[in-house]
Amino acid sequence: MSKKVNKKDIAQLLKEWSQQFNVLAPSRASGVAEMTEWDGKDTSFLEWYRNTVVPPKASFLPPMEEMFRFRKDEEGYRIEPPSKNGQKQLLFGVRPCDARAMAIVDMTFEDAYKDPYYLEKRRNAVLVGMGCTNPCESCFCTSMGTTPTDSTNVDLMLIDIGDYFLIEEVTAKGKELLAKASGLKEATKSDEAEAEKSKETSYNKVTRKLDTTGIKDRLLESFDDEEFWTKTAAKCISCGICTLLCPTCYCFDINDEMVKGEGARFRNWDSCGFPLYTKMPMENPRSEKWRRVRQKVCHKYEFYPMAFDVIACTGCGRCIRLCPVNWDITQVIESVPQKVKGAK
Amino acid sequence: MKLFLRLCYNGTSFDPRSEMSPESEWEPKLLGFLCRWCSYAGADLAGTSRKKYPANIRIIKVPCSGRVDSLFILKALRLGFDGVLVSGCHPGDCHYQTGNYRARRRIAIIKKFLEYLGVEPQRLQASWVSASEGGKFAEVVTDVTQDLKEVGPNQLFERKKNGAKTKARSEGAARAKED
Amino acid sequence: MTVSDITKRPKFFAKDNVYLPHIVVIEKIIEETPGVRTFHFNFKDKKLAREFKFESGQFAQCSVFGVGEAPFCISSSPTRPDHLEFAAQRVGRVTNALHRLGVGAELGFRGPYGNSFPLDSLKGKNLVFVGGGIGLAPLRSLIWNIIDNRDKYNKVDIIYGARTPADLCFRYDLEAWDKDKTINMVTTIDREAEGWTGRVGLVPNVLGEVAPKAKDAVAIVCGPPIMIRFTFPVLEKLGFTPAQMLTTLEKRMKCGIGKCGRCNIGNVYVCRDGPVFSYEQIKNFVSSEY
Amino acid sequence: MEQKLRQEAKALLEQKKIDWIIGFEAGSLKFTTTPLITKDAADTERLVINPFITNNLASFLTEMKGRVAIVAKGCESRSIVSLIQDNKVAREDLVILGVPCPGIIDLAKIERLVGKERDELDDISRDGDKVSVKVNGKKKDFTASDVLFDHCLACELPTPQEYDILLGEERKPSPELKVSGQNIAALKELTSTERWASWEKELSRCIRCYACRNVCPACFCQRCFVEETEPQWVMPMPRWQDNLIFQIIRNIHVAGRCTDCGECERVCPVNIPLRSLTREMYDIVDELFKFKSGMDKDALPLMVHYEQEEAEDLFR
Repeated sequence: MSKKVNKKDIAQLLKEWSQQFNVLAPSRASGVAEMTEWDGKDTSFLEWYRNTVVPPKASFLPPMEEMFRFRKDEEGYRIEPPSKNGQKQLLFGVRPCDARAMAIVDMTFEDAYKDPYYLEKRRNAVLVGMGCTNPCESCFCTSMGTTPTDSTNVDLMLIDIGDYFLIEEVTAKGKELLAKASGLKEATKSDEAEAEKSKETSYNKVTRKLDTTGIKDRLLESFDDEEFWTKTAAKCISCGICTLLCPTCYCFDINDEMVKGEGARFRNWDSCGFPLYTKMPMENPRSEKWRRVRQKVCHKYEFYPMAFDVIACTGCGRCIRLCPVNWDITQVIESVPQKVKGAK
Repeated sequence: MKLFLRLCYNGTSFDPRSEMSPESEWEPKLLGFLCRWCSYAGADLAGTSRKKYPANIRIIKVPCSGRVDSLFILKALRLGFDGVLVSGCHPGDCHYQTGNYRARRRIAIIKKFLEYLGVEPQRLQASWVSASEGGKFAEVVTDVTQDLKEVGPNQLFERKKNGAKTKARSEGAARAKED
Repeated sequence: MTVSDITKRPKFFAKDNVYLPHIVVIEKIIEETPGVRTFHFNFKDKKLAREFKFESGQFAQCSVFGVGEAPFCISSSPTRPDHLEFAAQRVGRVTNALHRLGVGAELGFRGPYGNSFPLDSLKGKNLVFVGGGIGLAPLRSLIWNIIDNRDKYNKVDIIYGARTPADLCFRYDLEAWDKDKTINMVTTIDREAEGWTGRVGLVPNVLGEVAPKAKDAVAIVCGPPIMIRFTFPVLEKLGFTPAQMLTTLEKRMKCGIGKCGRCNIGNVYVCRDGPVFSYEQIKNFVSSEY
Repeated sequence: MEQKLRQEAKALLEQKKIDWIIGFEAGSLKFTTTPLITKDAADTERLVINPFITNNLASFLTEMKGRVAIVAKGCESRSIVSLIQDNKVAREDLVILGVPCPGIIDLAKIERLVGKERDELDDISRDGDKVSVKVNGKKKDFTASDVLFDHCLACELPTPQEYDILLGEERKPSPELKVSGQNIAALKELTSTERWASWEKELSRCIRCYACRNVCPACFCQRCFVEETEPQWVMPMPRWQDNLIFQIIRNIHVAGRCTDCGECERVCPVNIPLRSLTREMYDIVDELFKFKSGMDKDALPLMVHYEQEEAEDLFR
């Protein structure tokens, strides 16, 4: 029988977990909604939290991360690999769309060459999901193969049933977490019925729809339709918001810095929206704005499906609500021409 | 200029303080951009006429005070210099006619803006020193060094570790490569 | 390019972290042209030097510590493992820093990455190498590889051109290949220059004049993108099918292993699925941005 | 006013007087508008003017070719004039459709006042100085000065000076500098180390998305100093030191060009109060050199002109 926890006992639950884990919870203390270290008592996020501005990917692929240090002494350079601190993290309140996004990004970082930094943090992390009760107007997760209460990519899933959360165990890590937790009650049949009802209402609250059938081939056919892409990219100012803050975007840049013979190599977020992204000394294949906007759309809705046959977008809506010019990916996808033409 | 650009080339930031042995009392590090027609000649004159002025200043010869870009000033503060002095010809006798007028507007804006941001005003100073004012140059450098001593070391850009303003090993501790 | 094919490539990581470079020491620097230098280097750790294996056409990320990393194709041949070479044109932040280094300086070296020239499918074929400027560097590795197993291949034509005589790279190789009777070496420069007695003309035109036979031949092209775009049609006119034309593409690369996302042409990553592609693959690319 | 705009735009396009029209159309979310850049006259039906036309359209001008008609609020027209002063745009290529602007509603302020997020509000309507917000049935009224953007409250030119067609009657400026300058005043009370520490805290959130630079009409460099690698003035990693230097230099570069349109603060995804920087620079330039950006098309740009006697007290 699944368990349930009273909303008032969440602080107690988090305190217990913070003995073992470094607990991260949504907070606005820093001035923007993001996952930060839980300060031990604040559970106000249960009221205001809809989704963070900075996605949880920032805990696994930080905006800036030191890859390794190097030191120059008499016999030349020595490289100090990063210390494996094995810092166990617990992300509390991860939304299903972000959890699914991380599963999508994992595919790239595990494919062929394993990325040690990202995967180590992912393995050392436990995700405690929280179902959405109040989806935003810009959310369209129901059209992207997930639901506001989908528990497939998290270890534990909390479904809001009035003043309790119904806890669904999903993975062994989740089970183990629950075993040690105190203050949990057995969930009754009516609780589970209530949970189903609450899942239903959340599902229907997502108003924005997007039809992505055959989008891969439509994009394939209209790839060279410069006129369409110039019109789509006309109002874009090629800033980095819709890519840096997108949970399924993982592009990064590598930079070095050296200070008096000692330095480090850093990895930091990068965006295909920036012209410098593909700039080579002799030429830049994507210097025009429409090519960059085309790359941004096609990577998620055409190239990723070609490589891992999943659309690299989970409908979290951040790129719609945070865009300075309200460039809307759902409008763009719907407006991709339906040319019925032989493949190129 | 070459040394300064070399420092910027590989993005290093350096902390001039650690150049001296820790026991000796802290000495401010001042970077001077001197216009080669007037102030640099003035500095030269100060030297030849044995005028005493503190050795804290590192001088970079620039064609005109108008050449000093806001990036130079911010990069110098970022590299760890405690103060920046920009010195050029008196308004009116600039070799390029309007160089120092433009410099005056630019430096006035930068000074006011940095003051608003929280940088101690003494960190960026500017002066008009003509080729014949050796004495004035020595006096300016002494006054500026005295100001910087009162203001203390430049901890503006140091990385804070767990609250305390400590110098991170890889971040701030570097000696200027004197080549 | 299926992922499984990639896992078969030799991996050469330090402490199971694909991003950690090994330390290499520059042994010799040859000034090819005012802007291009060839660096002979070897692993500082002798054990690594013995174990390191790569194939012609693969590249590596070489880093100048404190400045950055840049991809360079390994231009020495696997058949001569005593040292490794790459050529760098002075065009950007890392290459400028590289050109400031002297012999004995230490670099970071991460690789080998990318696929390689399909040696076994070249066996028994006539080979036509078309190189432009510093584009000869990747071809050079393959050419010396073939010369060391000369009997497995038939005719070899090398057509190499540069803007001016001073821009001709690897002159010592050009002379060596010219003396080699089994190689038809053609060197050209774009425009007339005094003191130049050899051929004059753009590489694609000279290729048209040399007109190598297309029958069971393979053309390997490498040079500035503009030259590649003009060479393919000439080869097609000579009867080469797209499958018989190979090239190595150049993109901005940071990770070299298909993670950082910037070297893509459509759904293909040049660093992981390339850099060697056949013109047939290039024609089927989703995007024409190569 | 909207009807007049649509007719004018359609007429201009059909008579081939212009190649492009830049204006606003309804956005895909509630209470938002999005820039409309189009060539064909049919789209002019979608042009709107409402209290949510937030973007500064002048930033698109530097990349447009041909003759362009542009809808311009007060701050936009000043940005256009400043671009003309810098010879980035030719006045004869432009047809400016002036919009006397009553001030734009700041949804973030309404969210703070009402406690609900913008997509949970049912309706926001404004007549004159009263703004009423309907939230699940209940109606709440606010005065304009509670909900307008800070920069709109401090607006000195609601009606464009430089226009070809004015789409409404003139509006007199009534700046409420005290209300709009609260953040800056609060900062000025702190000591210098506290102020610097507050900037350190704010800028440590920055993720270097460069939206503040790309949305700004005054930032029109081909290659920004931040993208310079030889020499590397500022490291591209989002570290608070480099983020702060980026903002300082950006503000110094746009001094005399920034018309306080407040876009940089509005678009920042991590809510950094950037207008506290740009507005202060705007005031410094006004105080030191009596220069107001984008007011007079024929005036010399700030940094090109100089006076015999000015700012002498700052020099030894």
